[in-house]
Amino acid sequence: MSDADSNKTEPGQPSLRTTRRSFIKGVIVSGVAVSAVGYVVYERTARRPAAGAVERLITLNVNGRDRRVDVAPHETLAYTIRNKLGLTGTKVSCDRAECGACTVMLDGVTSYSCSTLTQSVRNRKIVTIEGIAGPTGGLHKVQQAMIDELGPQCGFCTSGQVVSAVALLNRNPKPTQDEARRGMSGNLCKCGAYDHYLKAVMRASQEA
Amino acid sequence: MIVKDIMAPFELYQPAQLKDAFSLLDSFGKDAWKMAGGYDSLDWFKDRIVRPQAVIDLTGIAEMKGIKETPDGVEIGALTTLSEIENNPIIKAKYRLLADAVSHVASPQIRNHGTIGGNASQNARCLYFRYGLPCYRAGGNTCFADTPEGINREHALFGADRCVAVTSSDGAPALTALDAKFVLQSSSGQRVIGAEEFFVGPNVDILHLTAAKPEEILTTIRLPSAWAGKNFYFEKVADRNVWDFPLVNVAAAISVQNGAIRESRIVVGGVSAVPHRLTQVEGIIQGKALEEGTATLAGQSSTRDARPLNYNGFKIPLMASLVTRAVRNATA
Amino acid sequence: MELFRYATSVYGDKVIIGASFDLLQWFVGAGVAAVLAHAIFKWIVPSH
Amino acid sequence: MSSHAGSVQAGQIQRHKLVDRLYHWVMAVCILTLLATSLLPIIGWKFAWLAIHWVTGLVLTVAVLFHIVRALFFQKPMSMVVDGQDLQNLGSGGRPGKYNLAQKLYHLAIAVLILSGIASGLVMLRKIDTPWWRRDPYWFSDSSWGVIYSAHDFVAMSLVTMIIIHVYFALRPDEWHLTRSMFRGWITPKEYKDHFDPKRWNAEEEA
Repeated sequence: MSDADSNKTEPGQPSLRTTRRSFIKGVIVSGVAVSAVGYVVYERTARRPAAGAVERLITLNVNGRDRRVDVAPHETLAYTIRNKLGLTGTKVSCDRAECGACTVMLDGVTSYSCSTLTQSVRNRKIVTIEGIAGPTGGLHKVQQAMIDELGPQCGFCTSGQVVSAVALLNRNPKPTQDEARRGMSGNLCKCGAYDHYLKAVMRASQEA
Repeated sequence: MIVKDIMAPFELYQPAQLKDAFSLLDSFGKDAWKMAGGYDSLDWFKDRIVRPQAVIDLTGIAEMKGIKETPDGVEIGALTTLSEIENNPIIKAKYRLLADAVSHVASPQIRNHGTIGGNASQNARCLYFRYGLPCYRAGGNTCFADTPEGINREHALFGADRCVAVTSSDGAPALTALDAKFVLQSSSGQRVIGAEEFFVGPNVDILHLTAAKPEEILTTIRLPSAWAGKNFYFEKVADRNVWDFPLVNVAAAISVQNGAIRESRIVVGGVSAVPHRLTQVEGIIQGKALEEGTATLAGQSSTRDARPLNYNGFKIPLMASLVTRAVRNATA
Repeated sequence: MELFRYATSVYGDKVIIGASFDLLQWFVGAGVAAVLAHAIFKWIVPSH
Repeated sequence: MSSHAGSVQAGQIQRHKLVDRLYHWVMAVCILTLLATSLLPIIGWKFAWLAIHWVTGLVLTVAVLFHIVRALFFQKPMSMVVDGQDLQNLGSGGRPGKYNLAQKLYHLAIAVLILSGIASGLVMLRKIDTPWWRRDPYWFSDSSWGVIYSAHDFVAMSLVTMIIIHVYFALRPDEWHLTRSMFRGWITPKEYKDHFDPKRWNAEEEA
C-alpha cells in the first residue's frame, strides 16, 4: 500500500481521521483551557486595573448568544472570534482593513474584525458568517444565490462577501446594480469573481 | 519595519465621559494614544511604529456623537461615523458637500466605523513615514520622498517645507470649504478654531497635521449656516475607487446670485499638507458669471504656484481639471 | 533621560539624529545655578 | 586725557567704537532670534520658523566674518587673549587690561560656540531648499548628519546658559561701567582709573 493510497478516504464513508479543521479547533479549545487556567491562577495576584481600564473577562454577544471570554486589551475581534470562540469561518487575510475577508456585522453594520479591538465591541451584537442562516436554519438566500452564481472560487473571501451582502440586503432589500456594487466594494476577491458575487446579490434580492 | 503578528501589549482605557478622558490624557501625557474608530491606530500598533503605553478608546463617550442643528448651523460630534454623516437627512439637505466627500472615503466597512474626527485628524500617508523611517515627520532630520530616487507621485505640489507629505483626508477639504469650526477641548478648557488654523503645514509643525495638542481632544465640528444649501461639488481621483486615498480631490462651495458668483470656497486635497484653499482663484472668479469661461479660468489659475516633485507632475493638470469641473458643475 | 535622539535608519541601524531637547531644562538650570553661585560668592566675599 | 580725534570728548574715554557696538548688538539680535526661532517651537509655540532661522543665521555669519577680519587686522587681537598677567592677578588682585579674565574666557567660549553653530548650521543649509540650491540630504551619511545636528543642538542649548550668565553680569551694579560702555561707547576717567591698569590698556594710544 503506497502512501498515496493510505490518504484516500472512500467516498460516502465517514472519515475517522482527524481533519485539518477539527485539529485546529482542538488546538484552539485546549488553548482556551490553558489560558483559562492562567486566568484562575494569576488573576488574584495581578494588580487591580486602574479606573477606566478594561476588565479582561468580558461577555460578548456573538450570533445571538452571550459568550464569556478572556480578552486582552490589545486583542482584535478577528483574533477573539477565531482563536478564543472557535468561529473560524471569519478569515484573516491582510490584517490591515484592506481586503474584507474578516468582515463581520456589529449591530447590523459591517466592520473589519481584524482592525477592531474586541474590547471596544463589548456592548454590541456581533454576527459572524456562522450566525447567518435562512429562516429555517438552512442556507441564507444570499449563500444559495452565491452557489448558484458560482461566486466562490478559492472561497477565502466568501464569508466576508456573504456578510457584506446580507448586511446590504438587510438595509436595502432591493438595491440597484450600482448600489449593490457599492455595498460590496469593501471586499476584495483575489480570484476576481466580482461579477459572480454581484449577480448573486442581485439574484438574492429578487428572490425576497 | 513591518512585523506581521499581534500588536504589542498596551493598557486600554474606555472612558465614558470627556472629563475621564482628559484626566487620563493628563496623567499619561506623551504615553497616551487617542483612538476613535481605530482603523488607522491599529495599523500603527501592528507595525510597531507607535507603541503607546495607554490607549484611550474614545468611542464610549456619548457626548461626542451625533448630529444636531443649532441656531447657527449644525454640530457634528467628532465620533460620528462617516456612514452616519453620509446618510444623515440634515447633512444631505444642507451640506451635501460633506455627505458626498465622506461617501468617497475608503470602503463601506471603514466608513461604518471611521469617524469624522478621525478622518479629519488622520496622519500623513507618505509611504516612507508609514514605513517607520526616521523622516522629519517622525522626528528625524531628513525626507526620503523628496530625493532623486524617492517615489513621490502622491506627494505635495504646494507648501512643502522639508516634509512633502500631503493630507489624505476626503473630509478635510469639504470641511474647509464649508468653513467648519473645530472645537478642541482639554481639562483646562476649550478653544474653537477655523480650518485654516486646525490644519497645519510642515513649516509650522513638521510632526503633526493638526493643531490639536496632545492633551486636547477634537470633540465637535461645527458647520456654519452661512454655507448651507449653496452650490456644491466634490470629486476625488484615486488609483482605485475603494480604499485608496485621493491623489487629488476637490471640494467647492459656491454662492451664486443672479447667475454670478457672489462668493466661493474652493479647496483641493492631496496637494499640500493642509487642505489647499484656492484663495486667489476665489478672488479671480468672484463676481464673474457662472459659465464655461469662468470655470476654465479657475482651473488654469489654480496651479500657478505649484512646485512639482520628480513623479507628481501629473497632479498639476489633474488638479486644474478638477477645479474647472468643480466651478462648472457645482450645483445646489 | 538620554543625551541624544535616536532613530532607526533605512538599513535598520540605530542612528543618532540630534541632541535630546529634554536637556534644555538642564542647560537653563546650569545658567541659573552659575548666576546664583556667583551672586552668593560675591555676597559672602566682598571684592577688594 | 585731553581732546582726541573722533567722537571722544573731554571726560570720556573711548572703549567701544560705534562699529564694534553695532556688531555686538547685531550679533545679540541675531542670536536671540536664532534661539527664539529654534527653541520656542520645541517648547510648544509653533510658527513658521525655518526661513527666519536660516536667513538670520546667514546675517550672523556675515557679521562674525566682519568681526574676525576687523579684530585680527584692525584692532589689537592680543587684548582678548589670556596672558600670564591675568593668571598672576588672580592671586594678587591686580587690575586688568581692556578685558578682564572672565571676559576673555567668556569671549573664548562664545567664539567656540558660535563658530561651531555657524559651521554646523551652514552645512545643514544643504538640507533645505534655498533660492540658490535644491536640498541634497545625501551629502553625508545618516549618522554624520546626526553628529552635525547634535553639535548644532548642543550649541543652541549652551548658548541659553551663556546668555543667562551674560545678562546677569551686565546687570550687576559693579559691572555697570562696562554695560554702559556697550551703549554709549565710553567710560569716565574715574572708571578708567578704578577698574583698569593703564599699563595694560593704554586708552590714549588706542583712541
